[in-house]
Amino acid sequence: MAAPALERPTTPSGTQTVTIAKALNMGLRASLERDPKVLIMGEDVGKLGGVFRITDGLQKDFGEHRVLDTPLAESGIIGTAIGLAIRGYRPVCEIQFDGFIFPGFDQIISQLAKLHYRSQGKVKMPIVIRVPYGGGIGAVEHHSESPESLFAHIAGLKVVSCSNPVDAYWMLQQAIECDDPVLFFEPKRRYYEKAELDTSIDPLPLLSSRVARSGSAVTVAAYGPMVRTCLDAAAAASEDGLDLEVVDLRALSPLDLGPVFESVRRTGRLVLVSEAPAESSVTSEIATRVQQECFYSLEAPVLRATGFDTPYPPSKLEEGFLPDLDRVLDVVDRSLAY
Amino acid sequence: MAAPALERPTTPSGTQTVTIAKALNMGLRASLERDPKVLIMGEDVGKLGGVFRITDGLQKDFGEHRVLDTPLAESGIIGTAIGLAIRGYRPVCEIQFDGFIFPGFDQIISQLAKLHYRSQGKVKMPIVIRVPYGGGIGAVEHHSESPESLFAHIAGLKVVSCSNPVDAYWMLQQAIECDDPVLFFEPKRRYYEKAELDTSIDPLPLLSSRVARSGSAVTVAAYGPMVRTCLDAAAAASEDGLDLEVVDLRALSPLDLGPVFESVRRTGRLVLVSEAPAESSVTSEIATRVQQECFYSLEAPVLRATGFDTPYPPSKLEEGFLPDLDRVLDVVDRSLAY
Amino acid sequence: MSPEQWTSSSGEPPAKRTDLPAATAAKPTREQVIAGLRATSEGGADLVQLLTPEGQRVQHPDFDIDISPEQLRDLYRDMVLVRRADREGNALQRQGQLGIWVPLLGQEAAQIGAGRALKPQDMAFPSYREHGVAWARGIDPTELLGIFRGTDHGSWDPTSTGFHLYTIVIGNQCLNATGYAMGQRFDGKVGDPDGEATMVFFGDGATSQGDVHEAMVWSAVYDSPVVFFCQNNQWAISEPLERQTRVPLYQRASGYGFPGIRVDGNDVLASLAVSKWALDECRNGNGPVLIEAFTYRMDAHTTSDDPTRYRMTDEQEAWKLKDPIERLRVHLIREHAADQEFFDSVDAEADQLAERFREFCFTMQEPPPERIFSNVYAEESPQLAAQREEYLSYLAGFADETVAGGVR
Amino acid sequence: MSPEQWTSSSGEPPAKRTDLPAATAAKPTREQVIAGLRATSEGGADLVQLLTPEGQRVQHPDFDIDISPEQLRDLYRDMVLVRRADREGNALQRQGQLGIWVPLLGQEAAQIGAGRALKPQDMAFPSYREHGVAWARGIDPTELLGIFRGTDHGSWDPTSTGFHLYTIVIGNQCLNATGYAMGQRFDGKVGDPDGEATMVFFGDGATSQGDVHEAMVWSAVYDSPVVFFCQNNQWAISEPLERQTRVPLYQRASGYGFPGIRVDGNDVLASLAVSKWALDECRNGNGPVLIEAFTYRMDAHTTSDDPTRYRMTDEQEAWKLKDPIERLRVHLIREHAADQEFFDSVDAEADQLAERFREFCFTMQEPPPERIFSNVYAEESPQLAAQREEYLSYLAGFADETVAGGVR
Ligand SMILES: Cc1ncc(C[n+]2csc(CCOP(=O)(O)OP(=O)(O)O)c2C)c(N)n1
Ligand SMILES: Cc1ncc(C[n+]2csc(CCOP(=O)(O)OP(=O)(O)O)c2C)c(N)n1
Ligand SMILES: [Mg+2]
Ligand SMILES: [Mg+2]
Repeated sequence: MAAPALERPTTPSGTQTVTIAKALNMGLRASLERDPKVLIMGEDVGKLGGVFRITDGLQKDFGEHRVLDTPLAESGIIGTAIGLAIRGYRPVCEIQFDGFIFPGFDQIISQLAKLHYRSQGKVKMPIVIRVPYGGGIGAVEHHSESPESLFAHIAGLKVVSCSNPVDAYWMLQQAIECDDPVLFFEPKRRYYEKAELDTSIDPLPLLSSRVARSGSAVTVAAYGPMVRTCLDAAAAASEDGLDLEVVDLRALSPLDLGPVFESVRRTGRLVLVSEAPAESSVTSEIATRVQQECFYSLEAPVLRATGFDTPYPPSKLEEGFLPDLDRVLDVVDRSLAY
Repeated sequence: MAAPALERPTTPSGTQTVTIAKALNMGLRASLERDPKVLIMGEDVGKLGGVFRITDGLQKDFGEHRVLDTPLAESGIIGTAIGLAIRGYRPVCEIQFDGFIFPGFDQIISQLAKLHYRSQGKVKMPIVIRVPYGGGIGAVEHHSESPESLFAHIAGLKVVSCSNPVDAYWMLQQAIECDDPVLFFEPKRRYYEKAELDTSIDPLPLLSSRVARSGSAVTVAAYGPMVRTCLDAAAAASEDGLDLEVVDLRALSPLDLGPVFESVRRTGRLVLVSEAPAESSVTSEIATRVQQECFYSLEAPVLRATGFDTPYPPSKLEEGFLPDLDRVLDVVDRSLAY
Repeated sequence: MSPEQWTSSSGEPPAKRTDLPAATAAKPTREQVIAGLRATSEGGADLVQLLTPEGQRVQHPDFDIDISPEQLRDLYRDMVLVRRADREGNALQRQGQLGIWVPLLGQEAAQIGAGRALKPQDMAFPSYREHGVAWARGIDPTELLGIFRGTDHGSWDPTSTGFHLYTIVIGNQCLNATGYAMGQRFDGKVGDPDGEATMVFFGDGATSQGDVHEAMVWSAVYDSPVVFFCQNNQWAISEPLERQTRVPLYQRASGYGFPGIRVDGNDVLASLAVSKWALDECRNGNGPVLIEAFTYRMDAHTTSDDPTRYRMTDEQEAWKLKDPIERLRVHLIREHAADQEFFDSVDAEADQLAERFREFCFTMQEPPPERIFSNVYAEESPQLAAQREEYLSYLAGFADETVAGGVR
Repeated sequence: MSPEQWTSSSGEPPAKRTDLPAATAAKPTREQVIAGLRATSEGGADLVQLLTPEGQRVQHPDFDIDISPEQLRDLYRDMVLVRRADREGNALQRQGQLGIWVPLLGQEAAQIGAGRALKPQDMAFPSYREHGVAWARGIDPTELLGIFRGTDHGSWDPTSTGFHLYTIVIGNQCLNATGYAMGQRFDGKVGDPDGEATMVFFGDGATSQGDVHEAMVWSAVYDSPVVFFCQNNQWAISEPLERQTRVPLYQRASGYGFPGIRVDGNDVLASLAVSKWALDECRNGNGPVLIEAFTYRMDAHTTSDDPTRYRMTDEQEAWKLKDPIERLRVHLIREHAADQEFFDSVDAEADQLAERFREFCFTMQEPPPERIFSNVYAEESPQLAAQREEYLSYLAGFADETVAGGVR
């Protein structure tokens, strides 16, 4: 799977320190510049620049006809984006918060995911749905959900999540260039974490996972906001002399499990980490595939550290609900105990 | 977990041969008689008796105020049912076909699943959503979907599926008596399969799985329409001298995996069967839990025979898409090959 | 608890308070609602009609149309051919050749009028019953067969035909059409008489769906050149119109701030005239517009449906007198615009179409199994490629098998 | 491609065709739409007002109200206390005591008018900004704190208070309210002046959501006793009203066949009068009714919002002149219905409330960790019980630990 050939953006190149939020903004800007068919649509994405300011300045620079403040209706956002895509546009929809994607669910499942299939390839759906997701920000209800597994279950959708500024910048542009619908999950609690972004280095393909930290004792795989947590856990463990390998999954559907299989064949142990509840989820799928592919390599069952099978709790309780460094290491210990 | 004490219905008792469709109709009738707060709502459920005639005769006998033909809007059906439940009613909603539950998804996820939790138990949601689901009936698009995994992932919902007339009759009444929201998946392609129903025998608890056929070689677990397929496969296999154990899962969330664990500890092998695509699904969850709980008993990885990770195909292709006796046995063979 | 407690006000209606604004008088009784919606099968005072059920041409102060005898004959031909294909579809289903058929019987005038008002540059988004619109867009009826036989989901190219695929999930297409129309506007194709427009088709039942509302909100806010063409055929499967609304559907438009017009959907001239006008309004940048075509579903909802369970045949009989084809036929005769030879030639053409349609159906190829996996994505995933290969080699295993009648 | 191509018609508007019905004239320009919706910050000719911004009592031909000086003073007190709690909420957020606060500033009259029109037997379904309605339903402001501090999702009992939990997903509550109101009707509680009614609160932005439409369709079809109370505070976060509609929102009702009324939302008397009338209509079986309360969000959308990015302060200044509390205060003085002592006592009461409110916030208990697992189901699952036990014993492990500062 080759990385799509993205023209180099005309906007800032070279190395700079940016946040995930800024990298997403830069990625959107580069896409708007590269292709006049790219549109941004959503609630408050215009003058306000989105509630997280990811679209900051874009309406001012590209105009109201490229960056659209839409009526307050998510089915409307997705449903009209589909029509615009049929017309040849490449809409990038912002869903304000994870919990508000559900009014648009029907258009996503019934039309967006299926149109390419049912038209036998005659109708393409190059639509990106950006979803700031996950908890840890002390928010009220419906603002901390992790619904990615629902979309991973649906054929015809591609589901990805970035965990750092470099991926944020590249994966978003790649998603926009992709001719398939992409659900793009952004770890909102990490929006303001920084890293070096060198726009001159070739990106990985969109639908690929990568080893974020090499190690030999236990494989830990995560995505989005939990990658940072796992890297922190690995750093802490290494002080105890325990060498964890961390895989950043990046693609949640279709999954790219090659690096996970390869890692598990070396370590014999896998711990999966997600904010989302475990039940019938992406982590269930990975565990299932790993026990199939690495049956003879596993020295312990695949274990998970995830949100509990409850609704997202009031925010004063979220620290307990969300896996943290300690819970990850606790499950690592349990894996090692086999 | 005790079976809720259902009063014996005043309608037909004793043993009779009925179809699943008839058993559901009898179950609804018994519930309407038992509790004046039970309402039936949906599109065409009144005079027509539903497109599958599951509600046949009920409006005539219980009146328009108990069996409501609703406007054509699924969010409306679920959303008003929630209001009626707050008012003390126990609505039983019919979704006409699996593919049409998505316009109601937001109300299910955002309100129905969460109200008991967010009100700290002050607001109960005794709502049943009946969904005729699955393929094999030669239907057009959106009429053959298996969306159960989406609901199994959501905390606060209970998800069950019946596979035979006896369960259809009892599980539906138990679901209606349950104070939690229940997604009730009905295997529409099996609606007209018959069995003996003895209404005087005590039912199993709603949220329990059961061994449908004892065996020793490989455990095969399925639910809904695939139970029949697996039983047929087991019968065929036994002619070849292969003794399969078949578990009817019945409860998809929360799962009741005790009987599966127990079985796998004996057979060392598990094959999971569903019409639904495998990715991030209920079968993924079961495989994950089984490899955890039965790690040292498994002689082969947990394998699956499921619909492919594609949209549901045009019906002339559904025979290939849906697992059948041959595909189940093929996967059983692969399990035995380990 | 008696049904009256909620189906109509209990007992005497409360005395009308005279100190209240007239507009907010006590709600109508259920009977009044039904009467207002349907009992006048004429569609009420606001109905736009150019051809009476007796085939008489009448004038309308706002909507009229200049039309040549030749055009009239073409419209007649369209309707006869479309009806014939429809009847063959029904018959093929009865013969087990199709899994299901969705009849348009009775709605020919609404659909042909609307379809013929469309220009090549326009786009149409159908629901699932728009065989007449498909015809007008140049899609051969045989291209519909795959959907109902289960070989595909529609074989035409939506882009080149200007006719989107059928949409079954009620209401979805209204938003898709609105987005497409937004694109027409963004492309600068709106604002002059040669501009582009979009027309979207949906039923009376569909008007209850949230998506249809959102489409109306969006199209009003973005001045989208979209004509909402609602075929009110009085029934949503078994549910009569009063399960969806208290007031005639065209009135919905006033709540969104754009025009709503009720047209006689069994009058092909009126349907054509109003559709043309509405599309031109959209071209000129004055969209959106809502059209309610007041018509009747003369057959079952689909071949799986049994309408005798929920409606009276006398209703159907009354509507037969308003048959869209018959009224144009009478008109053509009355105006000496067509002779017997013409009618015979159309019938002969219908016979040919029917034969070709049936023949096509009988010889349709089954799709190959690998099609299950085709076009899930524009850029295929390795996971799916692997599933396909595995499945095909599994199938190949059967071909190799020599044991006959065995389970495996 | 210029923005004009879609935000307004390009160049000159097309010459108006004189042969077209008047109702379907060329669409208004964007400027005309905005003017019609907002430029008259008076709300337009149809606005129901009983108290001018200058505190002068005016008569309305259809809606009026008899009210005693004492009741007037009570309404004043309500508004002052509610505003004070609201301001304290804002301050507590700034001090880090709350995660977020959703201010009602400016909407006191709309909410107190509506809330005081409700009778004990009625039910109200709020959105998330209805602190004033909560107050009128007897819910102590401290009960709101848990939501914004993150300890719970609202601690009151919806059933006994007749006030449902706050609903954040825009529009959802409108359907829930409609269902509840259907239940009131099914229970035989509708049809006489002492009957029951339901009122549901939502914003101008919410009107675009499909759920709100479906609620209006359903309530019309089922004659549900529900008052749709839309607070049009001119903004949906950063989006002005013209992103949601072309026409005033109260006009939506006409498309559904029930009354829609625009009331001055900064006039507590008008809000009370119109709400009472609408609720009585519902009680009597003449529901539903839509009320658009024309008001203004004087503060940010929430404490996380920065309105300087999208709106001008002069707009806010203009609305200050219509302050709901100030106009009633002036009226009370003008009518000699209250003296300084009264105003002082209300202020003192507000100070006490503020102190109690703050005190309560400072001493709020954190919920225990097991609460994560409580009440997921009415009948708990063994799976969840196991997760809870496992988690609690995991936590207990930390308590046992003696190593300080270690990772584990
Ligand atoms: C979202 C959704 N719900 C339910 C259905 C099942 N269904 C198919 S057609 C139909 C009735 C549609 O009535 P109407 O909109 O009046 O169109 P008509 O069939 O009369 O042309 C229903 C309920 C569906 N296709 N989609
Ligand atoms: C379905 C959904 N989409 C988006 C949001 C995010 N959101 C919260 S409030 C709001 C604006 C609501 O505006 P309006 O309805 O006018 O009410 P107001 O806040 O002005 O009272 C938005 C977009 C949400 N809560 N729910
Ligand atoms: Mg219809
Ligand atoms: Mg607002």
